[in-house]
Amino acid sequence: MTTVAVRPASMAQALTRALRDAMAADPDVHVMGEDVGTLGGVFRVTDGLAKEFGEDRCTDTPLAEAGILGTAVGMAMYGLRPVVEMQFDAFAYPAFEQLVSHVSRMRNRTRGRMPLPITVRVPYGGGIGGVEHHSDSSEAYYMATPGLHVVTPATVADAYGLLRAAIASDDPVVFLEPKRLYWSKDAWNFEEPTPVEPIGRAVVRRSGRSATLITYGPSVPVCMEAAEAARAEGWELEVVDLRSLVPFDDETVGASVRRTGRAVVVHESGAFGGPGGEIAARVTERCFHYLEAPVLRVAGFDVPYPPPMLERHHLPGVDRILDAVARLQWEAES
Amino acid sequence: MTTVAVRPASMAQALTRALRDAMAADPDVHVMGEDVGTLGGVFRVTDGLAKEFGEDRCTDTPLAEAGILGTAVGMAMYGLRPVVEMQFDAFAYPAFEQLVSHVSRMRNRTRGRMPLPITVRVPYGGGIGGVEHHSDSSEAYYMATPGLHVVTPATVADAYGLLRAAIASDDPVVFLEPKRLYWSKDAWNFEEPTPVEPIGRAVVRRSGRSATLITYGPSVPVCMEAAEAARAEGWELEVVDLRSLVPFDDETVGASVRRTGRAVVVHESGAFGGPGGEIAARVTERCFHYLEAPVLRVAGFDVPYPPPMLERHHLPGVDRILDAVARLQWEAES
Amino acid sequence: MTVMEQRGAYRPTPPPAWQPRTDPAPLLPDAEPYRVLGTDAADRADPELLRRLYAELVRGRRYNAQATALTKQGRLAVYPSSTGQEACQVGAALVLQDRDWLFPSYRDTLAVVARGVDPVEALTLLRGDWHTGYDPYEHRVAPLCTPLATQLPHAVGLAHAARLKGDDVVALALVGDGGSSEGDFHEALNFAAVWQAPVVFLVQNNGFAISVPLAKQTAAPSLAHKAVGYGMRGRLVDGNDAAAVHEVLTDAVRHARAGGGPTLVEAITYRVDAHTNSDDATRYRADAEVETWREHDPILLLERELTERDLIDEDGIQAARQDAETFAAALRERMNQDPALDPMDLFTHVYAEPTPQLREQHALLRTELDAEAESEGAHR
Amino acid sequence: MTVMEQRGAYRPTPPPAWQPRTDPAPLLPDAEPYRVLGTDAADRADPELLRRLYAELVRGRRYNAQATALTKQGRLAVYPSSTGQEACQVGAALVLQDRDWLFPSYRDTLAVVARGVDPVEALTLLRGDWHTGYDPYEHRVAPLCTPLATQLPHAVGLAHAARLKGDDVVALALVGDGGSSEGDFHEALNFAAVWQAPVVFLVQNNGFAISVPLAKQTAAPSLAHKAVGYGMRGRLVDGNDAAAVHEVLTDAVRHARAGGGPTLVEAITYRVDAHTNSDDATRYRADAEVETWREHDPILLLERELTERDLIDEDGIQAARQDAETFAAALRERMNQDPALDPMDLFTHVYAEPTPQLREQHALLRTELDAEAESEGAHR
Ligand SMILES: Cc1ncc(C[n+]2csc(CCOP(=O)(O)OP(=O)(O)O)c2C)c(N)n1
Ligand SMILES: Cc1ncc(C[n+]2csc(CCOP(=O)(O)OP(=O)(O)O)c2C)c(N)n1
Ligand SMILES: [Mg+2]
Ligand SMILES: [Mg+2]
Repeated sequence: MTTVAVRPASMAQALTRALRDAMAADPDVHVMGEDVGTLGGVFRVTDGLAKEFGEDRCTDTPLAEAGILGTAVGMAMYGLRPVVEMQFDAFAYPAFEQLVSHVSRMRNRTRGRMPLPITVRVPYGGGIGGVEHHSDSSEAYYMATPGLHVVTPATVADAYGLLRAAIASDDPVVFLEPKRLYWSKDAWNFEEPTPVEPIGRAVVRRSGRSATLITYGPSVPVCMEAAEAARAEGWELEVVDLRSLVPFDDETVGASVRRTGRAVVVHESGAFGGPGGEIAARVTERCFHYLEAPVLRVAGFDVPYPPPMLERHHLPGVDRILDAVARLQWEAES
Repeated sequence: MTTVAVRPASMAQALTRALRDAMAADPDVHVMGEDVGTLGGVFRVTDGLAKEFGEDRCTDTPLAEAGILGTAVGMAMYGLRPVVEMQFDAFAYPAFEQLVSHVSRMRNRTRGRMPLPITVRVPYGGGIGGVEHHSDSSEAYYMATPGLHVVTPATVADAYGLLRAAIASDDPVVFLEPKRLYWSKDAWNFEEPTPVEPIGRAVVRRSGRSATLITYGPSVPVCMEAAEAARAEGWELEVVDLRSLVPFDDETVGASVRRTGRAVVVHESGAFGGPGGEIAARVTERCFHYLEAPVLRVAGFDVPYPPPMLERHHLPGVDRILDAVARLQWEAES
Repeated sequence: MTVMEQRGAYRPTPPPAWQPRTDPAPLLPDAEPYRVLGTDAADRADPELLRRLYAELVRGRRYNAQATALTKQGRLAVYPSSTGQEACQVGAALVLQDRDWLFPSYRDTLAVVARGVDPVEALTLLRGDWHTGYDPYEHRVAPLCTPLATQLPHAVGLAHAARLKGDDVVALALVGDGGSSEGDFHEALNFAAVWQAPVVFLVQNNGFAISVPLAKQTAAPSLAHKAVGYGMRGRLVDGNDAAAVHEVLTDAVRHARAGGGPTLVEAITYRVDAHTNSDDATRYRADAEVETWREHDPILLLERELTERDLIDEDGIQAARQDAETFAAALRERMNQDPALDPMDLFTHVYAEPTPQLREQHALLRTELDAEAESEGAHR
Repeated sequence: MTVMEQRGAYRPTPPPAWQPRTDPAPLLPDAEPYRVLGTDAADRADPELLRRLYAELVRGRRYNAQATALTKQGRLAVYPSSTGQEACQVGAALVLQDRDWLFPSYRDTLAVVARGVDPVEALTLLRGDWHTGYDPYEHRVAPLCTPLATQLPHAVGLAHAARLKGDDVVALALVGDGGSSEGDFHEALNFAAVWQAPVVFLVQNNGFAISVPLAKQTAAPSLAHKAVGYGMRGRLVDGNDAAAVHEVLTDAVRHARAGGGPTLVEAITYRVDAHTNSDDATRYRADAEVETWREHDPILLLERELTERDLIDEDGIQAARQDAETFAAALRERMNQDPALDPMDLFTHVYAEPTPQLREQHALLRTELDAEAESEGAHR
């Protein structure tokens, strides 16, 4: 029987593989959270790990998120590299104090003596028909917290590469997993998975000279679709996938916007106080004289995440993106 | 003996008076928190209330912030109007889940049937030599949470008017009290205190035509000082005090920036993912063709709040503001 | 008497004449879960009550089955069944007066329905419709609460507020064994005891939090033993014995109403179904375990008691079943079409008054929907 | 045995043959706080230990006085004194081995110093200097923890990690009576018991959380009674009896090290001073209450025992006092000038590698400082 190394893999599978490879490579890597053991997690991302590495390395904890992250802090103090799973975005909130007051600050507090190499995996965002509290985009909270890295993959390869990098990082990383991409598949080499990606580099997913769509995570495929649709309108849209919200890759984003002169930031999170404000502001600070139009934002509405039956009206879709592109003051062009 | 109605009052005194007047006017107003009773709060803002209204109306709770806000939710469900004190900014984090998952959403969740008229008072910001966890600027977290109003006074009169408005609001209000302004005094009429201010209106604190400083809370006096100092450089700076971060007064801010053509946002909170990004982005969206330069931000650094001995280097001061004003591309002028 | 009251009595002279503390014994649960059915206590039970409970259990079981069936037909997005836990669900609803309040978790729609809420309204959330389909003030039922244990401080606050207002109201809050590990559980119980709030906490210990068995959740002799650490009474009850659940909860509610403060009741029961219809329980437990519990089924236990005592006959049993079928048929019928939601309602209830920012977004969506309608019209 | 283990034994046949649970009695604290001084137990005490404890208490008291004095001289920004609680502070430090870990709260600098950390380093935070002045790994002392009770899960995690690595390490965590109300207290104790982590929780019940007396904090018979709800041992000790504290903690540490799991120890003590130097305790308590506790002072109790048993003479007492004076003088001397902090260090330790964004801000501050220096130079 021959093994076909390159075959379709889902993002969930790539994440599982990343955890497994990290655990195999380093005995200090421990996975912990609610239902991560026997069940393999509600999204099955930790499937098989407890069996392969034992329950002490992949542990079903009591149901208490502050306790999970708080004990992970103690484990990291002793030299382990905990990988914590928060079951859903909104269920990470009970751990907020531990995250903000300890995880993000311990290195600084101890003048570099006590780094906390903790990875906090948070399945986030909507589009899966989840009931309330199961579809929040909480990245704005993490971005506003100095001391954290905030990373989110949009492709199967990045899911692997970035998760390996997060676990390898000596600093805490909030690793945001776009729920609705868990089952999206790409061709992927199982024999030699993607190398570990350095955290902090954005990537141009599609080139174009009319305008730049700046996006990340679950909105990347939507932007790719929008860029495709835009060709019919005569626009060649460039799509930048940020991959890392902290640190932010000003270089890649700035270079793109300087080339195109126009930009739209796209994300699911609410617009007000969301990531787009930061992104638009810093792009404008750096590229003001290149801009033909203000950087616009296409985002979720500033409302509590809506029920499944209405989420399609809330989530930024191709039409809303194209409408925004159309508002980029093309008159000035002629 | 004659009473001099107008005399110097501190912001703390105006807040106390607002609580007292609100409690006297409405028996459903209840004050609760750590040390708010016998001690009168660590900042003495609740001083005398337990004595005047009894411990059932001004209650020392057990030491548990999620419990405080969570029980306040239940009290509001039953028709009370709880005013919760969080002792310091960072000590509100344990209540984050209750705030985000319940306080901000209950009205929406129940289709308007169960509003939660809760005021969460949070002493915030630095400049008082507080040790770690006692000087956080946490407004970015609240701004990114739909369903909350976020309000912060910068003057004694506003402290009274806005707190009365917050308590009168049928929606939850996060009321951010700038710690270092607690003891700042203005002449104030104790007999007839300022009327209740509607939430959501910014105010121009100083007029000028060169550029606009957009600011709020503890940074307002700093901006006023900077505006004064700027005259020596030939700049007439306009100072807009936002007072309410949510809702945001686009009208007042936009009108000012369209007049001046230049703007700097000033706040203590870290820049990255902070309020300034949102403000700069929305001002740019609305005033792009009026802008001679990108909207700049002067903010705290993106670091955990520094120790007392270094805070002056962190906090935006007059010089840093004037440096930013100087970068507003005045060459274009000539 | 509490530590603090005794502190005065703690004479700090060497050796301090420490006054013996109040005996914690009355706060501790019995060594065995309290039972009525099949014991002498059943003699004292009111036959009318037993028959009422029986009818409710049968209907509740049928409701669970129907709701699960609705997920298969795509009429419900998800359903966390309480099959096997009907005695707890029904008991919680029945012991309350009209003016009292029920605080359900996401699994407790049966309790909500048993309290009188229209099942279609109770299931609104689980259809993918707006979160709360009922008016909480109509039947005094708080919204179904998804973030675990966060409803417990709400119940305490409400009960406390009612007492402050001089109202004779008790709040009963439901939580799972898993939920008892959350910090909010601790804070709520502590506030309740300090305030002597008229609230009853019912932990449905069904052995699992999704896949996590109780042994990984707690090492306590029982969850009811937590009560003593707050200075409240802890009670342990067979959660599949409807008469016992009813009696213990009735007592706890009476105690609370009389100003005696809160009680923590742990009901030992079992989650016969998977966590929700979309969970696969075979991944974490053996069928055999489920089977042993089928013999300790709440309906079976009560039916046996009623039959042995000649309090019900075959006709009575059939009548209960028939009533349940009628109930289920009506539910099926009424759930037969998807609700029509207005997208513009996204903005209606975020605030009492929409902010200017939301009005802008409202206008944007209006334009989008109009354009959509137009292009649909054009394509027709 | 835990609930879960018994669940198998719970025969769900009617009536279920519920197996009697493990007796919770061994987990419950005694009715009275354990005492050694002035009781027969003192006969068994090691005289050397008692003398050592005495010297440490005397030095600890002097340390508290010196640190408070330093606030008046502006050398410390704030100091939360542990005067009156020295027996707890010293006991916690002395029962640990070198390889063990101490998790202090913000009030526990004396315990940190007694463990061997340089007092100037221990007080770094309270000077307004960087938060942690010592290397946590040097003496295995976690940073002083300000957000209440948040250090408890850290201690559990560390103890658990050590056990996973096969290391024979115990963690001892300090918390206040007020801190016991926080959710993190609950979650930490629960994790500890479920994991059987080698950790000891010492609650210093000093009667107050700032102004809030214990009666408003809890209605429990004692805080130690909380232990049974987690399935761990609860112990109650006279926190002003240094020998008793030492014995109870030694036993708890031994128990943990032997794999017996965690213990919750409640030490009854009193906060003789105000909350911190800047608090005004007269606003919330009467002097008379403080006075009754002065007679139950930890130094007094131990000195009396030592004297009555002829284990110390006047010279010995003077020697202890002299040692304390020398210690205080050295501290005063070394704290006699403000530390010089480099503002550029704001950016040094936020991440292992500064982000590009921080490098920009670094450059901005550099420019500002240069300009400042220049204009200062110009003005000179
Ligand atoms: C704060 C929080 N964390 C995690 C979840 C996800 N979750 C939903 S149900 C559940 C298990 C609940 O177990 P238990 O409390 O025993 O109730 P049961 O499902 O058995 O009725 C989990 C972990 C949640 N809803 N809230
Ligand atoms: C989470 C949190 N909330 C509030 C505070 C503010 N605060 C500092 S000390 C204190 C009282 C602590 O009382 P206790 O735990 O009994 O310790 P003690 O001061 O008596 O040693 C409070 C409320 C804090 N540090 N952390
Ligand atoms: Mg359960
Ligand atoms: Mg205390």
